[in-house]
Amino acid sequence: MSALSLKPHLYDVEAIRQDFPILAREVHGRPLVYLDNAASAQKPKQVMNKITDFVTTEYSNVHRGVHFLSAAATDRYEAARGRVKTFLNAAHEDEIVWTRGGTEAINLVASSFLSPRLEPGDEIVLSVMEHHSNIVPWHFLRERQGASLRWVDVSDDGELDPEDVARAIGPNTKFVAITHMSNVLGTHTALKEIVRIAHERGIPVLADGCQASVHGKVDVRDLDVDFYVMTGHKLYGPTGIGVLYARKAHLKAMRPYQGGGEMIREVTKANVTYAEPPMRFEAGTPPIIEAVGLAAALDYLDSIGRDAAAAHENALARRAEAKLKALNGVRLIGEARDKGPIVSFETIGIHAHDLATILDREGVAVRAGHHCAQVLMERCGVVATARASFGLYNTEAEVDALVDAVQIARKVFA
Amino acid sequence: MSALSLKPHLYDVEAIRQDFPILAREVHGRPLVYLDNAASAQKPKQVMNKITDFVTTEYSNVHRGVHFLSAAATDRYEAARGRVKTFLNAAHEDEIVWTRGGTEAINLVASSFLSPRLEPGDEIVLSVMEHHSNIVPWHFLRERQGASLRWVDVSDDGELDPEDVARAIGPNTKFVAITHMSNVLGTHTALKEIVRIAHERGIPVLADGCQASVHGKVDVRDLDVDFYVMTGHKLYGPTGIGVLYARKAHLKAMRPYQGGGEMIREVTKANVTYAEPPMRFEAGTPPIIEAVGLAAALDYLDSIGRDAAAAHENALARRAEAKLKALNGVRLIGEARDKGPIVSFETIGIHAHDLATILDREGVAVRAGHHCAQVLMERCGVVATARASFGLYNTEAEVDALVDAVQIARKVFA
Amino acid sequence: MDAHLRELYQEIILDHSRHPRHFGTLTDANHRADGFNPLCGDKVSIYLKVNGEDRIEDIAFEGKGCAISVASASLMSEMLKGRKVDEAETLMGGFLELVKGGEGADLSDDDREYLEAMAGVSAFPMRVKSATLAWHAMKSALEGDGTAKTE
Amino acid sequence: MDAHLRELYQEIILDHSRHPRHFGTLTDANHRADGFNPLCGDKVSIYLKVNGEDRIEDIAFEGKGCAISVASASLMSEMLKGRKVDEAETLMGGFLELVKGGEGADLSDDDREYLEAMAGVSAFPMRVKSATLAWHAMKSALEGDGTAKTE
Ligand SMILES: Cc1ncc(COP(=O)(O)O)c(C=O)c1O
Ligand SMILES: Cc1ncc(COP(=O)(O)O)c(C=O)c1O
Repeated sequence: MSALSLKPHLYDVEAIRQDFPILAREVHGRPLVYLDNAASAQKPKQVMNKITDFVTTEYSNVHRGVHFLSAAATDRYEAARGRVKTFLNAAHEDEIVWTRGGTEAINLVASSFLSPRLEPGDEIVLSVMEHHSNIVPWHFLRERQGASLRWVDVSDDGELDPEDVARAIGPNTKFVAITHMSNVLGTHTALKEIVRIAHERGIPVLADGCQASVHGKVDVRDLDVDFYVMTGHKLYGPTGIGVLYARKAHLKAMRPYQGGGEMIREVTKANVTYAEPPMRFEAGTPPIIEAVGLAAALDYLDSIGRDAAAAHENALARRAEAKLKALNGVRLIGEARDKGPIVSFETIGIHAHDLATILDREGVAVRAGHHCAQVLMERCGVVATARASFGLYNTEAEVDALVDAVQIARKVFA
Repeated sequence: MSALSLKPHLYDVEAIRQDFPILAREVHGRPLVYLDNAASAQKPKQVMNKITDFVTTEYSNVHRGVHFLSAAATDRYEAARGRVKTFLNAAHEDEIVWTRGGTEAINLVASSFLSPRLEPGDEIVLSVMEHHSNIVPWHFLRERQGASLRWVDVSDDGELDPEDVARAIGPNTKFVAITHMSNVLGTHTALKEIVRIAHERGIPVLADGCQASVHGKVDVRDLDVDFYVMTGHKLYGPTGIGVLYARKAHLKAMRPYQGGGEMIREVTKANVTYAEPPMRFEAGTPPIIEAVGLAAALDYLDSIGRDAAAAHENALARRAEAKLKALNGVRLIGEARDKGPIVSFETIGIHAHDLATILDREGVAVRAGHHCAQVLMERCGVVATARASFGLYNTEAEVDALVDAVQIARKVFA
Repeated sequence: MDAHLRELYQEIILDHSRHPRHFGTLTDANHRADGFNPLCGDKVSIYLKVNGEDRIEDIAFEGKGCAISVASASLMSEMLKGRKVDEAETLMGGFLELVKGGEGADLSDDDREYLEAMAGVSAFPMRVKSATLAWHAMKSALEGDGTAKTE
Repeated sequence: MDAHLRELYQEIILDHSRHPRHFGTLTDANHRADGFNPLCGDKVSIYLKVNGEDRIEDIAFEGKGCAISVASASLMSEMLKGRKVDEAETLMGGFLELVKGGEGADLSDDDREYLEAMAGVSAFPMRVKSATLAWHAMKSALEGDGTAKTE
């Protein structure tokens, strides 16, 4: 037990790190400093233990079975849905649809909600800082149905003005798709205000919460958002699972997404009728083990405290920013006032890939590239950035290791 | 060590059972007799250990990263693809597309291959014994694009005559979708012959291998099939993952399925270009952990021996059939000559759900219902059947427990 | 055979499932609804003749299903025949409570005793839907506006 | 700093990346191709002037990328200028071998020595694509039919 654990107000990061065995490993002979959390988070023992326990004692396919294991697995699986409902403060469990990830959730909305409502020339409003997963599904509707995309710019600091969303919405606007937090700039958007503006004009809003949901509480009812998207693997949970929250009325009005078992009411040679939501959108065997694992991850996150974790992560990010800025020739990309624990930067004269390679040799894992945000790269006039992103298990010492490694890179390229 | 392990030729089922901790559990005070393998298989320790090991030492997001863990995870993930390629004897790794399950794989083909090629009135040939996952995606094309479905009947024994496929194919036929093994009747179809017949007429064939791939070797090149589908959780692997095998030429000609990260080449405000297969069809973060787990499951299956396992399972199924038939008032549903380890039956005067409930109290887990095959239920003139399906860990004693439990049910309803 | 099972498949249930009361259709029904359980394929159709005083004058059902669902429909038909519509709704509430393991406190002693034959289902959560299928259909039939669902 | 890294970012690589040779375009190019690495966004364009005797008379490249990809393009341009097309293909084969940890047995001693500056990449599998980008573009340029990709 570390001394810190005697002080209950303090965030005991050393104790937390014990939950993540991978953090104890070395890379190239150096202690691993994992700062690639925005790409994917590591998994605590609690999640892996819950998964193994489930598989070892209660696993079966769900829903259709009469037998004991099927009932037990169905209970665990549906309880996981209830867990997500609570996590997002949704009104009903059947507003929670399981998907295979954040990307599928957005595609589902594009295809089952928007596509059937769309006429050529209709417009979709989105921001230049969206992740490809919140761009390409809308490009599909442009390619296939003649929709047009209206882009909301961000300021040089990376801020998104809700009034710019208001200005982008015109008479042909049918949908707004906007991130709740940029995976490159770290910007938190004023989602509640954006939703208010869009709803005043009668336009539904999808929020990409793949990053925001990891760093602080989300209340979909308070936000009043129509669709909210999360992805399991960034939430310290398994890969292969994501979440679409959607208002009941929308789900009821949406056509099925994939066809298969579970999502039907009755199938004949001539015809097919469909189940009620959420099952209508969950064709085939769902990610049963992953749902149980994700529920354990949400339990874990809440046991740490989402606000406490976010405060810790943000403090690390602000420290990193201050130290990086103090170096000559480092430029931060994204300096919004309301910013999460994501720090993108450019090192003048060193390409992000070279930087990341040198950092890696020091044990420091950062991401380098376009971060699936080429439209934003274009806007910022860069090809690639280096990105350090913080999770609930990172430490001040790791921030310092990052900064030291950047200095080593600068020496290599001096 | 059991005495059996001294005789290397024998299939050491007791040793195998040690790999599946759940099989040692009790249900309602009785030893679990798990005969619901066609719905989903239990997972061996080897798979769970590999998953935990991967998460504990090498986990990260894949593909886009420069750092050590990202490289390690990418290697493991792509090696899993190679493992599937070998499992199916495909020619190239990039003919293997990861999906979230068998259902998604079929939807992908319906949507990205067939849909863009389809004119109203075009026909899709399928059999009456397809699973809903190989029916509903084609019903979508009927509903949305005016395709029509042509149904190939089966004989009263549950056999499918390839000549009937030939007869169903007409000048407007664009596609054949057929199971490689029925999940209700256990029938193995003469897939190679069906493919030959279809190809003679220039028609591509999708085979639903969700069941067949679990019970014996599959060689997609020998079968000469265009598309082949598997699902991870039935193969003793994780949920949340499936496989689409497709010929390279088809994949190259197919449009993207979901939009998002990884599947693009370049995204701008005005336009988007797409990556080469298989990545074109793998939008977003893929099922990384599940792929590693599935590869471990395939290793496990091959370590037992696919043919040895199938022989063992089939022997159990034939024993069950003989014993059930010997009881008065039990009717087998599905008596094809070439049949796998799936035994559907009806107990005269006892509805399948009542039977399954009573069996469950005896510890015996069977499935009761329409098995996502309502068209087949209609054809067989039943609402539901009971289904016992065998896996590589089942035993003769378990067959006898099933038969004893059926007799108890008959006493309840006497 | 264990006690739960004996309670579930008690003689009265088996009897109703083998010899369902009011099985068939009503030619002069003025309310009708179909129930369907997509998970197991069970089906039931309910026919009601409700008179001007909101009393269920006659009732019939037909369908295919397991012993639990047929017995439940048969028991229901016996209970509801001759009752007022609002009584039927109270009975349904009490029934739903019982099959989920509750007390059915709103039921009269006689009704509770009668319905208790079905209470064994509460130990079988996966079978509760079988037991409730006919009752839900009855509710739809009563709530129908008397035109769309009337024959 | 570890030995692998020192080998990767050795002086000659850094020098080529800072002062790439033949950087720019060729107005009289008759072969041209673009290379793009969608994973990192690196881009390169290759311009070649191939004369009637199949000799690469002139070469230029431009683009954006990391030190490895720029240095690799620059080294390539130095090597290929004045070579015959079939020699260029042999060099490419040898280069690909070297960066994947092979011997480059088909290379002449001089060529191998020259290209060995890039061999450090072999310890960095995630960076091999950076090193090969320009070479693949060069290959496309040479294989182009001289019309579609010609300016
Ligand atoms: C902001 C944002 N949206 C969407 C996604 C897509 O999530 P996934 O790749 O898990 O589908 C990501 C992460 O990759 C993201 O950062
Ligand atoms: C024959 C057959 N096809 C397709 C499927 C669908 O597989 P999944 O539910 O894993 O998507 C199944 C199993 O449910 C099946 O048995």
